[in-house]
Amino acid sequence: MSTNHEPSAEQIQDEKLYRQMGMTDEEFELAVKSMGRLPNYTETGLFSALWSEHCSYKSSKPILKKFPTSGERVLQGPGEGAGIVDIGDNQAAVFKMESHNSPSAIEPFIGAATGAGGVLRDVFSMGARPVALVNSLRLGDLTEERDRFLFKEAVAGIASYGNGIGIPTIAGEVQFDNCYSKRPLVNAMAVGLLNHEDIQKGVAAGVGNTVMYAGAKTGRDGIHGATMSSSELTVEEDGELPVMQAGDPFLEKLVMDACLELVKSDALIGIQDMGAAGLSSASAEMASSAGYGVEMNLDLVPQREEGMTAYEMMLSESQERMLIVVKKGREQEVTDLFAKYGVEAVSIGKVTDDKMLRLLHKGEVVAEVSADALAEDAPVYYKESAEPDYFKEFQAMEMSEPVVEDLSETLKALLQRPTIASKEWVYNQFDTHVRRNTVVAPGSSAGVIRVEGTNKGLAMTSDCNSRYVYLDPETGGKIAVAEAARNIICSGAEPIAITDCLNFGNPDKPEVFWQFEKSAAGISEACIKLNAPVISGNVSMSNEVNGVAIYPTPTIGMVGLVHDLSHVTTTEFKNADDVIYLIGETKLDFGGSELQQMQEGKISGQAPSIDLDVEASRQKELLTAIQNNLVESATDLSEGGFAVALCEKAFGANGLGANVTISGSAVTALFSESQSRYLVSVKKENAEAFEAAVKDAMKVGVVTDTDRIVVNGEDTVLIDGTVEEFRSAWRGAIQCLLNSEA
Amino acid sequence: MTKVNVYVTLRESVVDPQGIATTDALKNMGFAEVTSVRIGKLIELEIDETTTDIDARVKEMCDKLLINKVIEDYRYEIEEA
Amino acid sequence: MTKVNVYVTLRESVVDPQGIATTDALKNMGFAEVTSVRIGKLIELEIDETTTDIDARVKEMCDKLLINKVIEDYRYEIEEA
Amino acid sequence: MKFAILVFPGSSCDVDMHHAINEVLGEKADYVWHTEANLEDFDAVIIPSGSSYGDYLRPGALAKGSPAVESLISFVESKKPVLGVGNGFQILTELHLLPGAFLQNKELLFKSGNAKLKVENADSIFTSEYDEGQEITIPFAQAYGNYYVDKTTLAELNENGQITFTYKDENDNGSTEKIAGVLNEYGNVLGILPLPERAIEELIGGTDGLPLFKSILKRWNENNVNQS
Ligand SMILES: Nc1ncnc2c1ncn2[C@@H]1O[C@H](COP(=O)(O)OP(=O)(O)O)[C@@H](O)[C@H]1O
Ligand SMILES: [Mg+2]
Repeated sequence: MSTNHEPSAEQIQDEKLYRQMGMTDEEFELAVKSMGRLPNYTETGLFSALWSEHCSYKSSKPILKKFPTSGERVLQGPGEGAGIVDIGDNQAAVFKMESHNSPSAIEPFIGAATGAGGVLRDVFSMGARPVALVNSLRLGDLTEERDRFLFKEAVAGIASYGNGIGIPTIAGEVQFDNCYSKRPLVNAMAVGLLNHEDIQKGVAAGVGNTVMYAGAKTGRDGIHGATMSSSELTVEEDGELPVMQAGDPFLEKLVMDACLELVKSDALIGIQDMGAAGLSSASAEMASSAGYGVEMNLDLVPQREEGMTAYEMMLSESQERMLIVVKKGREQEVTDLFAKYGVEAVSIGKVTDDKMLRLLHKGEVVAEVSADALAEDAPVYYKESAEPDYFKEFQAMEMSEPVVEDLSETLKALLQRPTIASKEWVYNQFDTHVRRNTVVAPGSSAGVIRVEGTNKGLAMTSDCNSRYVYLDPETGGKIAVAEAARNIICSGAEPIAITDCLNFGNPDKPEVFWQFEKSAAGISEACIKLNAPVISGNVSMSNEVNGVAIYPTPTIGMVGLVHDLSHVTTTEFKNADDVIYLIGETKLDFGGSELQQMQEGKISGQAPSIDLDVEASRQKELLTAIQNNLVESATDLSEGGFAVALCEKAFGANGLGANVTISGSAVTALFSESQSRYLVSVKKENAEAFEAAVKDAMKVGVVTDTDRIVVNGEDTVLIDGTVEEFRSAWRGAIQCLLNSEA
Repeated sequence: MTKVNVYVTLRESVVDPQGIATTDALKNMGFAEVTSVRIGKLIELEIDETTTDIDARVKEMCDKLLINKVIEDYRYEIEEA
Repeated sequence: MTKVNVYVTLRESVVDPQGIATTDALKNMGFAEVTSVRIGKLIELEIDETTTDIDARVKEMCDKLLINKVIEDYRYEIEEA
Repeated sequence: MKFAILVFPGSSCDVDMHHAINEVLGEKADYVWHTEANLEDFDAVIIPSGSSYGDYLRPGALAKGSPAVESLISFVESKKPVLGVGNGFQILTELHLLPGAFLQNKELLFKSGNAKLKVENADSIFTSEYDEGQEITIPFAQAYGNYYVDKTTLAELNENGQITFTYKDENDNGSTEKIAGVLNEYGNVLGILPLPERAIEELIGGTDGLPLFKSILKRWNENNVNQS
C-alpha cells in the first residue's frame, strides 16, 4: 500500500518489527486477530501507540477502576480530557493533571513547557477557560550538575509556557530526593471554569459530519512519544536523538481563544486535543466514544515538512493541534472563525457509520482499523503484585527519637533543606497574577483564584510526600490526599475533588505494582472519607534509571471551593497578641521525615500513621471555624514539623514573631511529622469561641511584635533567635545550592 | 586574542515558532519574497591565543555547555584577529 | 531559493549579561582560556531567488524589523543555494 | 471618556485593563483587535501587557508587522494620551514612539513580584494624581525588563523631565538609572514596565495603580471643561 520504503506486513511479523514500536508478541497477535489480517506498517504504528501504557492504561486500569469517581458535584469523571465539578450558580470547575516526565528528562525546558501546554488543551477542549496552572516537580537533591540543570530548565519551561499564554501559575510544589536524580517528575495541572451549557466532549458523531484539523502544522516531531513515555530511559542514549516536540505558547493562546469562541457555536459536535499519539488517538478515541467511524484524507493534513508518510503524520506529537468535528456544511464558518485568530483550520475527513478508522493518502487507503479495537480493546493486564521485603523490615522497626545536639542549628539546617526552603526562586519566575483574579499567590498553603464576577473562589494545591508512600504505600497514599485537603482547608476552602498523577517505576516488577495498588487503595479511602472524588488523572509508569525505580509518587492535585472570599486565610501571622494554637496530637513520627533523611542520608521505619476519621472531623471543625471568621492565620504541619511551621508563619508577617511553650520531649515536639496537625492564630477575643469549635486545639503561645522566635520547654528556653536569622537561611537556600559548583 | 564564532541552529525537525511568527510579520510588512525564517544563535568567543588545539577546546565547550544537542546543531569558524 | 544569513550582535556599549554568565560558566568548567563571550542571533532567511536587488531588500528588512538599532548591530551574507 | 485597548495577538493582560477602566475607573473601554484598528473615535489608547506575538524575535518587535501601527502613529501625533504597560511599553519603544530598548533581565530569568517605585514627575497627564517623590508599590512580571537608553538620550530624558517612575528597590532588572517609566518628548505617551492595572483593588495587589488612571481622566475632564 505505501510507496515508501516501509517494511511489508509480512516483514513486520516475521522480523518482529513491532517490538521496536513497543509491542509484545502477544499484543501483536491480538492486533492480527482483531483485524483478521496482518496489519501494515501504519496500522501497526496505530496499535502500538494506542495500546501503549500512556494511552491505554493497560496495566493500571484494573486499579484505577477502584477510585471513587462520583459525587453530588461531579459532572464529568475520568475519561474525557479533564474532569468537571459543579461549583453552583450554573458554573463548574474543570481540571486535570498530566505528567511530562520522559520528555523532561531528555530536554527539560521543552518537556516541561509542553507539559503545561498539553494540560491546558485538555481543559479548554472541554469548553472551559483555563484560569490557573499548578505544577508539581521532583528532582535530585541538586548536588549534581545534571539535576541543577534539569531543575532550572524545567522551571523555566513551565514559566515560558504559562507566562507566554497568559495564565497565572498560583500553586505548586517541588521536592528533592536523589531517587529522582536524572529522572525528574514534571507534573502540570490546569484549572478552568465554564458555564454548564458550554461543556464539550471528544466525540465524532453524526454520519457525514466533517472532521477538521486546527492549529499548528504537523511535523516529524515527537513521533512515538507515547511509547517512549511508557518505557524506561537508559541514561546514556547513543545513536539517534528523538526529535522533541517544541511548544509554542503564542499559537496556543490563539488556538485557545478560537476554541473558546467555537464552543459557543452550534456547529460544533466534538473537540479533542491531539496529545499523546497525536492524530491517531484523537481520531480513534473520538470515533470510538461516539460509536461511529472516521475517515481522513491525510493529504489534507497541514504539514510542516515535506514527504511525510501516513505513519509519520499519524504518530507525530507536534503541539498545539486540535481535532474538531463540525456539522456538515458549517466548515467555512469554522475556518473563518479560526482565521480571525490567525489559526489554520481545514477539513480533513468525515464521520462514517462503519466504526472504522480509515486513512487515505495519495489516493490509496493506507489504514483501515476498527476504532474500538484501537481505543477500547487494548489488552488489560492484571499485573503481579508482591509485598517487598523492605516493607516487612520497616514495619518491624522500633522507632526511636533522633538525637539532636543543637535545636536551633538543627532547625536552621532543616529550613535550608531544599524541600523545605522557600520556593521563591521558583515561583518568582511565574506570572502569578495575570488576568487579575489571583487572591492568594504561591507562598501560602494553597493558591486561591477568584471566580470571575462572583464572591467565590477556587483554592488549589498539589501534594505528595513520596517518602511516606515508599515506606508504606497505603498510608502514604492517604496522607497525600489528606495533606492536600489540609492545604485547601487552611486557605478557607471546602475540598471538592481531586485529580492525580500516579508516577511509579516499572509495573512489571511485582514490588512496584504492589506500591501502585496499595497507594491507590489509600488514596481511594481518603477520597471517600474526605469527600473529594477523583475526576481526572494520569499514570506515568517506568520512571526508572538503570533499573532503579523512583519512590512511588502519586501526586494529588486538589481543588476547593471558597464559598465567600472573606473566608480566605493565609499562613502568616496577622497581629501581635493573637493566640497561637496547635491542633492535634504529636507522636514519635520520624519515619520518612526530613530530619531522618538529613541525619541518616536515607529513610527507614514506619510512615507516620493517620486516622482518617480524626482527619475528617478535624478538617470539618477547622473549616467551620475559619468560615465563621474565628481564625487569623492557619497552616498545616508537614515536612519539618512544628518548628518549621512556626517559622513559616513568622516569615511572611512583617515584624511579628512568636513566643510558644511546648511540652514533652523537645525533639519530638519540634520536629516530628505526626499527621492531622495545624498551627493557627486566633484573636484573643475569639479564643473562647475557637476553643469551643475545634476540640483538639491546644493553646501554645502568642504572636509577638518582637521579631523573635522563642520556643520554651517545660523549664528551659529551647530556641531563641531573630526571625531574620531563620528566614535568611530558608530564603536563600535554593539559590545557594544552584550557585554551588560540582 | 583568537575569535571564534559559533553558529547555533535549531535541528531541522524542531519547530521554530519564532521563525514562523517572524516570517508572517515580514510578509505583512510587504516582504513577500521571504519564504522562511529560522532564528538561531551566534556565540562569539574570545580565546587566549596561546591556547593549543583550539578546535578540540571549542568542540568541548559546545558539547558541554554551549549547545543543547537534543534540539540544536552547530558549526564554528575560527577568525584570526 | 536564496539563503541569507543575518548575524546580529549587541552593540559594544551594551552590556551582555548572558555573555557574562556564559563566560563565568565556561571558566568554572575549566575553560580558563575563554576571555569573553557575547551572544547574538543568527537569522537564516530563505528568499525567493527571483528577487531583484536582494541586498537592498535584506537591509530594509533588517532596518524595519529584524534589528533594533538602539541595541544591535548586524552584518549579513548571501549564500548561493 | 473612551479608551481603546489595542489588542495584538498574544496580548493577555487586555482583560486586566478592560476591568480596570470599565469596572474600577468607571469609564468606557473597548477592545480593538489589531487588524481593525480605527482609533480616531477614542480619547485614549492603551497597549496592554502580555506576550504579543509570543515575545518572539524581541518583545514588542513583531507588532511592527501589524496593520494597527499606522493608526497608532497618527493617534500619537494627534497628541491624545497613549499608555503602554509592560509589553505595551516594549511595543512603543520598538516603534520608536518612546526612546530606548529592552534587554533581558540581568538575572536572565523571567521575574514577577511587587516593585517599589518612586514617582519622579507628578506633572504629566499620567501622574498628576500622585505626589512628586511618592513611593508606590506596583506588581511586575517580565523577562525583558532591562530598560536601556544611551547616555545622550538619558541626558535628554532627565533634562525634559521625561522620567516618570524609577525603581526604589532591587527589582530594576538592570534598567538604566533604575528607570521604570518614561514619557515621550511631548508628554502624551507613557511607557511603564510594572503593571498599574494589577494594583487597583484592595483584595488583589492594592490600589497604588489607580491614581495613574485617575490622572488620565482628570486631564481629560479639565480639557473638556475648558473646551465647553
Ligand atoms: N513549583 C511551584 N510552583 C508554584 N508554586 C510553588 C511551587 N513550589 C512551591 N510553591 C509554593 O510554595 C509554597 C510552599 O510550598 P510547600 O512547601 O509545598 O507548601 P505546603 O507544605 O503547604 O504544601 C506553596 O504556596 C506552594 O504553592
Ligand atoms: Mg506540602
